[in-house]
Amino acid sequence: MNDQLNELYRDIIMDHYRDPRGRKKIDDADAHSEGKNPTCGDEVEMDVRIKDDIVEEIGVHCAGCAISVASGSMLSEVVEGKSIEEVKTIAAAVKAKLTGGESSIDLDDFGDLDVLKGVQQFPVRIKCALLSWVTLMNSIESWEHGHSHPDVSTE
Amino acid sequence: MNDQLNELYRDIIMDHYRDPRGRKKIDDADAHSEGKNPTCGDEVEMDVRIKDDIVEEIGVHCAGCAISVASGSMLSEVVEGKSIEEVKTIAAAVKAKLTGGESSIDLDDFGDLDVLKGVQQFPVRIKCALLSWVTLMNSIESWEHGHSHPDVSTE
Amino acid sequence: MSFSVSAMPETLEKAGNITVLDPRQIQMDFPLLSRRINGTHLVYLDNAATTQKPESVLKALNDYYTNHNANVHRGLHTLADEATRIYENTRDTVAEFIGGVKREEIIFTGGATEAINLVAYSWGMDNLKPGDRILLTEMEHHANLVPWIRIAKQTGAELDYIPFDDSGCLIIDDLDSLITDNTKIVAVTQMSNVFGTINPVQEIIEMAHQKGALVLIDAAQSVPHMPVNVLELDADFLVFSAHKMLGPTGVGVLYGKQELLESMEPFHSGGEMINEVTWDNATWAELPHKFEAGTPNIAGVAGFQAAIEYLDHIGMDAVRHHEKVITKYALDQMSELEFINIIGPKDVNIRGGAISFTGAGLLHPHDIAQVLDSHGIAVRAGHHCAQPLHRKLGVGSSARASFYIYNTNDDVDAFIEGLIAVKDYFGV
Amino acid sequence: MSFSVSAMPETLEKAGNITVLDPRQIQMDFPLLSRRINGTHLVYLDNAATTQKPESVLKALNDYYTNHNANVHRGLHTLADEATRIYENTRDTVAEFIGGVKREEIIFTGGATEAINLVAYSWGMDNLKPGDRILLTEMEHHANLVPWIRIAKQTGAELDYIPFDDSGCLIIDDLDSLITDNTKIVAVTQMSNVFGTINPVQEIIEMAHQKGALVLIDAAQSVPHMPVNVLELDADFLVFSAHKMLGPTGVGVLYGKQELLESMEPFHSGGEMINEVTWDNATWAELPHKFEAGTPNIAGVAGFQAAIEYLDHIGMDAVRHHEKVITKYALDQMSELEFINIIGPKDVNIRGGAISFTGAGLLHPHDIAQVLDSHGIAVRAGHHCAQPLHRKLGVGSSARASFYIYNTNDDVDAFIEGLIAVKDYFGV
Ligand SMILES: Cc1ncc(COP(=O)(O)O)c(C=O)c1O
Ligand SMILES: Cc1ncc(COP(=O)(O)O)c(C=O)c1O
Repeated sequence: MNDQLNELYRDIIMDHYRDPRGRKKIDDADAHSEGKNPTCGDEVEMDVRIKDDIVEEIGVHCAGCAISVASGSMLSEVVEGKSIEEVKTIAAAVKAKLTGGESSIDLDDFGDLDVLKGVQQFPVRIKCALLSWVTLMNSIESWEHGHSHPDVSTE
Repeated sequence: MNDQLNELYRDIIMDHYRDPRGRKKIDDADAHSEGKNPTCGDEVEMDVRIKDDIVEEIGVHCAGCAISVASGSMLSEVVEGKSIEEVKTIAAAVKAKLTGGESSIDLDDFGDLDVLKGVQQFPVRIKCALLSWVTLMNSIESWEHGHSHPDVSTE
Repeated sequence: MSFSVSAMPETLEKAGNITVLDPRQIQMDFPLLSRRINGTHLVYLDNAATTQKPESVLKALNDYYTNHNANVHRGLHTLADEATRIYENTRDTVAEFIGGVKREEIIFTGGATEAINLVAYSWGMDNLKPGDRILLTEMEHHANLVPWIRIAKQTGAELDYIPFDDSGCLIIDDLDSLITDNTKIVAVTQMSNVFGTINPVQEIIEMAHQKGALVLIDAAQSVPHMPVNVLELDADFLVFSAHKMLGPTGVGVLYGKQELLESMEPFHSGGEMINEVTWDNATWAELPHKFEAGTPNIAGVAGFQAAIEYLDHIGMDAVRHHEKVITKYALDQMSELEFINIIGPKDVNIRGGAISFTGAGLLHPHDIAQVLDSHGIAVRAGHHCAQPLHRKLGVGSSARASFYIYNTNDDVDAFIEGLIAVKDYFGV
Repeated sequence: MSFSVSAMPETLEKAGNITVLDPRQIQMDFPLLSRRINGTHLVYLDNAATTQKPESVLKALNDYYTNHNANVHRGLHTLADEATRIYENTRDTVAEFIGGVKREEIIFTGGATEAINLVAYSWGMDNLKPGDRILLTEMEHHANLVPWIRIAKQTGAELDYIPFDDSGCLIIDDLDSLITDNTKIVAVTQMSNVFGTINPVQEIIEMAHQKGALVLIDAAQSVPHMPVNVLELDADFLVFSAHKMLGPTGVGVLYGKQELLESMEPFHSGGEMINEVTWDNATWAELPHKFEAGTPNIAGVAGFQAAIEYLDHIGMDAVRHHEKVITKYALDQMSELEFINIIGPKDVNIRGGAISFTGAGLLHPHDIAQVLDSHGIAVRAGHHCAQPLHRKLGVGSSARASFYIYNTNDDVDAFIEGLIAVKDYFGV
């Protein structure tokens, strides 16, 4: 088993994969969205309750590979209680971390998110790690526009 | 100058090219046909007078390369006075000689035609040598069907 | 004149009536197979996606560019003549390889995909109208699906599908009713790139012809792996790709019956495929040139010649036999692993060497392929360009191992060990 | 990770401000150029048809097949990842080479011909209607003529032509009236493959845009021979072929402005170009994949990378400069031969290195090319896929000598001597 692989499948990732957080149904959600990656068939459903521009609660149901499930699980841990602005900044930082771009914040400060950097070496897997984040961004965007059921695709 | 080339441009060919035979207009032609090879722009016009199944007279006007002009010139020398059946046999023999097929007669017995065998080594030029013959065959065929102005193409 | 002489391996043994090939000998002809991946030696099991190339194919490519390169047709100079002969010679070789069809019936394209697009467009646009039906199967590759979906939309024709059963075999009991009087064409894969199933195309063709429908065979997976005789099949169209049968990328073949190809309008247009062009009109060249617009992939076609010679030397019966043996060896062992589910039939008499599977519980195909790669084992994961098939199975994707002439039982053993390591890694 | 490292020749000298290349040095990188033809050494003057390939391109092809061969995209294993990087890396290189366009705007096709067919079909079918006009020039290659003739017939649009004058230059004084309000697209070659003329595409594009028409540039002859900056030109579409610029056969490029490509339906369909497929519908992948159906010519694209690197190392200014010099040298001497007629402009500032000519009296282009070949000199004879042009000139065909970076003044001298030998042979 080589090191790069262990960078991808870090213990934290495997832990989130085996025991995904935030897998709850939210009855009074303000936004619901579904995302999928047609290439690998991974799918995520997301419910978000937002109040006063704060993500109060989020439910993430992800069916997919270790990376996409773990990413969604970490997302649920991090975004609850954050403002819409903060969430956007974090999502942008995750994207930057994965694709090698610049970001304004340090992911170390946000739960386990920094471990996603291991994915960078595996271009095909970047989409897996991004799926939940893209879906969340779409969710928020359509919430901002007053819609609440967008479908997205990372393909 | 290599030998193969001299086989292609035999003196007899060059003689026919410089001084094409049968370049006449036939006023009471029974069949007229035009042929062309769009690739090189070579064109031939042909008038044939036929009586009692005998090619009594033929006029061949060929604008083209040495091979196509010489082939048309030799054609005019050989077919006059021959029966339609004989002409067909000769045309088939010329085609066989050019494309390496079998034929029932020996071209040596028909004027200068045998020199066309030098063309066999130059696949791109076979069409040049065939142009007049294909046009003549079309001429005869449509004469047999009662038409008289077919246009053909060797391309 | 002699071109690209490809060094042929001495690798065949006769065992009774069956010619047996020696994959270990064959491996030595494939330079890439000695590559190391992630610190270990490569086990290449992604042959349904593309195969590796023998030295003789690389030599043929190199020989073409080093000694004969020129544009084909219409060139009077020596190189152009040689390039044309090489190119046209491969056409004869292909015609012979698939059963001795006419050279005019062999059209070179950029791949199987382009060949199907050609038929869907050139035949479809003039022969399909509202009310007509196109019959496909539920296991088609997108290449034999999307062009028909599009042409159906454009012409108003409708699509029907031959379903598959739980084991990944076509259900043809109802074929008689699936092929209606309005069915104009049946497009079916001879070997599924997911299930590995070899479909009963002979029966399908017979029944379709009885009903007056044409049949296109997607032979992208079959021609590389088993003897295919187009004349015996009586297929109307048949397509495949060179890169899946030891040949270069960028070369495909469309076989079409002469009278059909003659009746069709061209697909691409441009140089080489015309007879005469004026300011507002164009007439078409004779077959096969009518369908080959522009400068073709001459070098690729030159390399394809060497690929077919290599396969011919081994013999397609031996290729098929080897794959049956190795596939059985793999299936038997995979069936013992309780943490994977094989999709597709288990009987090697009705299947080729592409084995798709899913993992139990937390074992996702992407993760399986990823971890196998760290062991130097190359398999594919995803929908293998067959989304509707996977949707029907209720899975988003699958992993696939697929064999070819150079794969050994050792490769299978490594693969099985790899799968066990994956299981352990994920602690399933 | 480093792939195909191509050995770059040290061949450039600076002469004042102009970089001068040394064709004799360059020749040494081209294995085929040392071939002997008919007992003498080859003088290859058929570069407008296709060019020879440097060692570095052959190495890149070989390296690809020997070390990295796999199907691209969606593959999780190491080889698939490497093949994808190589393939996509060339896309970046091409985007940079033609002026720094976006990678999404570069579509790989099988050649320039396919690229034009793609635009004529995918853009044309949805954007042309009866009454619309397509403006071409009288000097287009069939590749930029026949697809438009066909799409005009299919959509009811009509064709107009920018005429050329006696010297083979476009007459653009009346361009303003030729581009009408109904003109939807102007398709024009940047460099004529017969006359060698470099057309004022910049002016044409400006005027077309003023009138709201799009412009497709056929750059099959220009991109290989001179610096071309798509952004400066503001071309809407631009196409060319790898094989005419040191690259492999079977690879072409379509550049298209992103918003145009996004608005267009795909051309070919199948694997790799979809987003989602159901039994009766399909949605398309993002650019550039939307237009690249099926397995592409991966090896060809890998080789193309090395070809562009080779040209980049020399510098396109140096390429252009060399061709001006050698073309002038050839034109000067050819003008002295009273038995040939040059067709096309004589001023090397407005022309490239393709020189077409006819023979006086009994000297037919076919015979000229045939006899030159016996001297080892490769020129082309025929209509060069431009029948209407030749018809307007009143000749059936012409002979053509065309130069590239490895041609020397010695080659020109051999060619001139060859022409004199032809004259003597035919006793003109
Ligand atoms: C069954 C089947 N059909 C068609 C294709 C398409 O072949 P290509 O991508 O070479 O055009 C493939 C290859 O992926 C295949 O497996
Ligand atoms: C001006 C021009 N356009 C288009 C083409 C077509 O290129 P290809 O045959 O590589 O598709 C050519 C090459 O012959 C050409 O010279």
